[in-house]
Amino acid sequence: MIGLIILGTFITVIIIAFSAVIEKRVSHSIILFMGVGLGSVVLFFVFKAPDVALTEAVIGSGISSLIFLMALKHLGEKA
Amino acid sequence: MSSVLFVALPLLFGFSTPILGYFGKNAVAYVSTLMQLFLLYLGFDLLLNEGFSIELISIAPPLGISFVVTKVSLLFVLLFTSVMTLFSLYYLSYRSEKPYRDESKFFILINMLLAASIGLVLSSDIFNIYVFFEIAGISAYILSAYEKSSSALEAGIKYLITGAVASIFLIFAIVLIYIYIGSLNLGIIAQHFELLPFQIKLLISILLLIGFGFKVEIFPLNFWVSDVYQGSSTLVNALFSAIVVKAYLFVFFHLLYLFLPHGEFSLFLIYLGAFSMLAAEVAGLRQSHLKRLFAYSSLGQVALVFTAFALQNTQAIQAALFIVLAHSVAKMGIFFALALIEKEHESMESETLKSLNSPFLRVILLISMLSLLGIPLFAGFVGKLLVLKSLALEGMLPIIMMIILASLIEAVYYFKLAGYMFTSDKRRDVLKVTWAHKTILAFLSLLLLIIGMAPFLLSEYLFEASKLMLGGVS
Amino acid sequence: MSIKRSLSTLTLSGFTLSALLILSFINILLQNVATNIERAGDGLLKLNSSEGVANVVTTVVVYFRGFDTLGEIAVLFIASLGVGLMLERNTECTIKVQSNFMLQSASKLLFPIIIIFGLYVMIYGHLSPGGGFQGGVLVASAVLLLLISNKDLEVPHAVISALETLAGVSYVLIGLMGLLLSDVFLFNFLSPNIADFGLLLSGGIIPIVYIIVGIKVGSEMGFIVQNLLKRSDDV
Amino acid sequence: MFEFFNSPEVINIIVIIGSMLLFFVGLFGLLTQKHIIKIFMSIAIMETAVYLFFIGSLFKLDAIAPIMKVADDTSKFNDPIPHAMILTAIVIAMAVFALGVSFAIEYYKLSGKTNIDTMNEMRH
Repeated sequence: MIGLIILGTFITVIIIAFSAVIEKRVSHSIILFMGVGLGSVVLFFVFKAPDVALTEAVIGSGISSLIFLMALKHLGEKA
Repeated sequence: MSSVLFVALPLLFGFSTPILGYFGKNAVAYVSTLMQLFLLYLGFDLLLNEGFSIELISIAPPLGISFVVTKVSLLFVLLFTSVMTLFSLYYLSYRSEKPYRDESKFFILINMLLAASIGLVLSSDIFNIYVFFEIAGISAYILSAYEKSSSALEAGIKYLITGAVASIFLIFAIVLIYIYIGSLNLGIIAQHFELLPFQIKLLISILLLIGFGFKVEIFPLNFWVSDVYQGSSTLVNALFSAIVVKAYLFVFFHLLYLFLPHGEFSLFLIYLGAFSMLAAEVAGLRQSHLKRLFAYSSLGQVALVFTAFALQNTQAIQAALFIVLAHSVAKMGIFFALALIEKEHESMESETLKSLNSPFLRVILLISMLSLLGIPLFAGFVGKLLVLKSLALEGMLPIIMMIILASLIEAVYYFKLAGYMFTSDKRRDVLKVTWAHKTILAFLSLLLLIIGMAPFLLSEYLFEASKLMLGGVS
Repeated sequence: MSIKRSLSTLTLSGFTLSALLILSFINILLQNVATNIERAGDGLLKLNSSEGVANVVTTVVVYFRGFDTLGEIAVLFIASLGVGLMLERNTECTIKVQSNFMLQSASKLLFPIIIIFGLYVMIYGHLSPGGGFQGGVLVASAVLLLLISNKDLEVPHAVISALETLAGVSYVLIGLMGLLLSDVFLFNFLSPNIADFGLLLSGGIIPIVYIIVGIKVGSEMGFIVQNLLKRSDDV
Repeated sequence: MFEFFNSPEVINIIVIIGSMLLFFVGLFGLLTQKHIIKIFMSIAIMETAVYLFFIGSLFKLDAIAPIMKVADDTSKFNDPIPHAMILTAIVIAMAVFALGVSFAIEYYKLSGKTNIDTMNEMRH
């Protein structure tokens, strides 16, 4: 079972990451990037690393995306 | 005394600046300079009393982190501390006329840069090296964007992106090392590295080469250097070329000698270095912006050091250490002088030198450039001669040709600058240089002449240092 | 040369590298990651019950590799200093957050929960997953929630700066104290007692340092976020 | 069928291929995207891939998270060092991104550019 969970989560994370990278609207891709972070939180949890999972949830995915979003507010979507 | 103080004191200073701020405007500046003088004293103290020691932190290695003080790491530590002290002393008299904004932050940053460079050199734990790599990197990004002009910020952004990419590759290498060897201590990794399967060894080496290659400014990965030098302020460039690159160079080759003592990739690295030098000097030939031009000259010199280190024999390493010293001193002199010129003329095009009216600065610039070029009687000569000699002993004629060609190209643009300085007669008013600046600049030039005329003063120490570095004490 | 063009010239070497990486990955697949070698982590686990605290990761982060954590704190410190340098006293760019009734009441409801959770994660970091970094950021994010919902609120800069200074200085001083008392920087001079293992007061300096780290990280994150979230009514 | 997916070798292969693909997704973004935030995001994705690779390839299927009692047998825990290293690396990466974003904001105010291709003030 655990192998299937890992496989499924990895596939989801890769798909979300790819759509985050190719998405034209930056705000959407930041939200998708948050999804990548959450997927990796699940993976870290499955890998029995609760500390890393908590850190990734709070810092790697939470605050980082928040910083990107706030920066986007200043910068604007247009590349 | 403990070598951890080299890192702990700058950190303590950095964290406590708000308190120091209460003691008046100049407190931060003076405390910073005093601390650097103390660190210089500490370095000499360690050099005279012990020479070699292992300093534990928290818990004994291999489980914990340790600092290894040897003659060769002390050489670099002393170089960095003295460069930083001279920089602070120079800045102390510079700040009365044109201080940086938010000076206390500037002092924190330069001290963090110092602490991180020293940590890089002393640390014997590869993940700790990664942490110091990041501290040095981040302080350098902020220092290069410090002036907040659009070119400075652009330089900062480029520096930051390349640095972030470099750190991914470095951490990837560390991850593979931990997975396959199971330790982060350099000594243990060195023992087990040879036994790894070839592909893994190759992969780790390539990842390390890419990670550090961005920072040691080697050919395909050095596209950002010229922009960063041009965008950053002139004084800060002195730190970049005298401290930051040197620390990364030392770490890279320290790791290389430890992991691959038989020089598996040495031929490739030698060609890479020689080619980088040639490419840098060719690119430097058509620059008209002074800071950009000296950035390319830095690239050339660093590539020469890279070539010498890559030869992986004692004489070549000795030569490399000579060039490191000579280059640091010469580049400091040049950038300090350029800072004064920039303040007066507000332009950094090379035409500016035509209207420079200060015989003193002209002589300083000339001496430094002659030393960089490797003219006899100046410091740069010894190192270049030794490099060529050891290359000749190895029978690498193409490399010798490339280095001589690169030096000739370098000579062309230096003599063009010298021509601007000494032939034109459309001069401005005399540029006033304060006595403090004069003392420091004269001291730097004198140092170049002393090393150039009496290299035997240093050669014994450097020879021992290079034996230690090659022997890979960790 | 623009960085992008240069990066594109690197693409070729990038793809060569990719090929190499793939080859090596296949090699790794064939060999299987070696599970039989003795890693440093095994040694640490054996040492942990006499030297550390229940959460081994905390022992490693704060004590065995505490010097890395000091460096990490320094990185955060420099980064927040840089953000402050870039964005301070900068009234032109502000983010206007339209705060409505939902946001206000939700933040009132959530603020105590998040802050209690943050403090719990911070203080129990040596017994359960979590610790200073996560707890500090959680507390900072609770404050951020209040900042977004309440236009007039602003955490005074002096408070943040005082907390930050206090935490940073005391961290280095604890390290120096170890150097003074037993010649080892960051030494656990409040020698831990095995009988206390698993209790709230255990592990000597480890929980103290992690709480200090939490204060430092929290105040720095608060500083960064507040700078990014400028509103037209401040300075 | 579930047993097949539960063997350590298969999980190891999934982790390696998955994190490799994620790494290349990030690299692809770094080389093709133009908006500066997306550049940072691609770098973050690459880093996440490295972290997943590290934790994933060192975790033991039957082991538990490293939170122990005094008398516990040490061999049943996961290796804590990778966790500590990744924790450090995540925080450092976040600090770098915060700094980069603040440079970008300030640069945008001065020049109005967010496209990394057009950042060429200093071209000669």
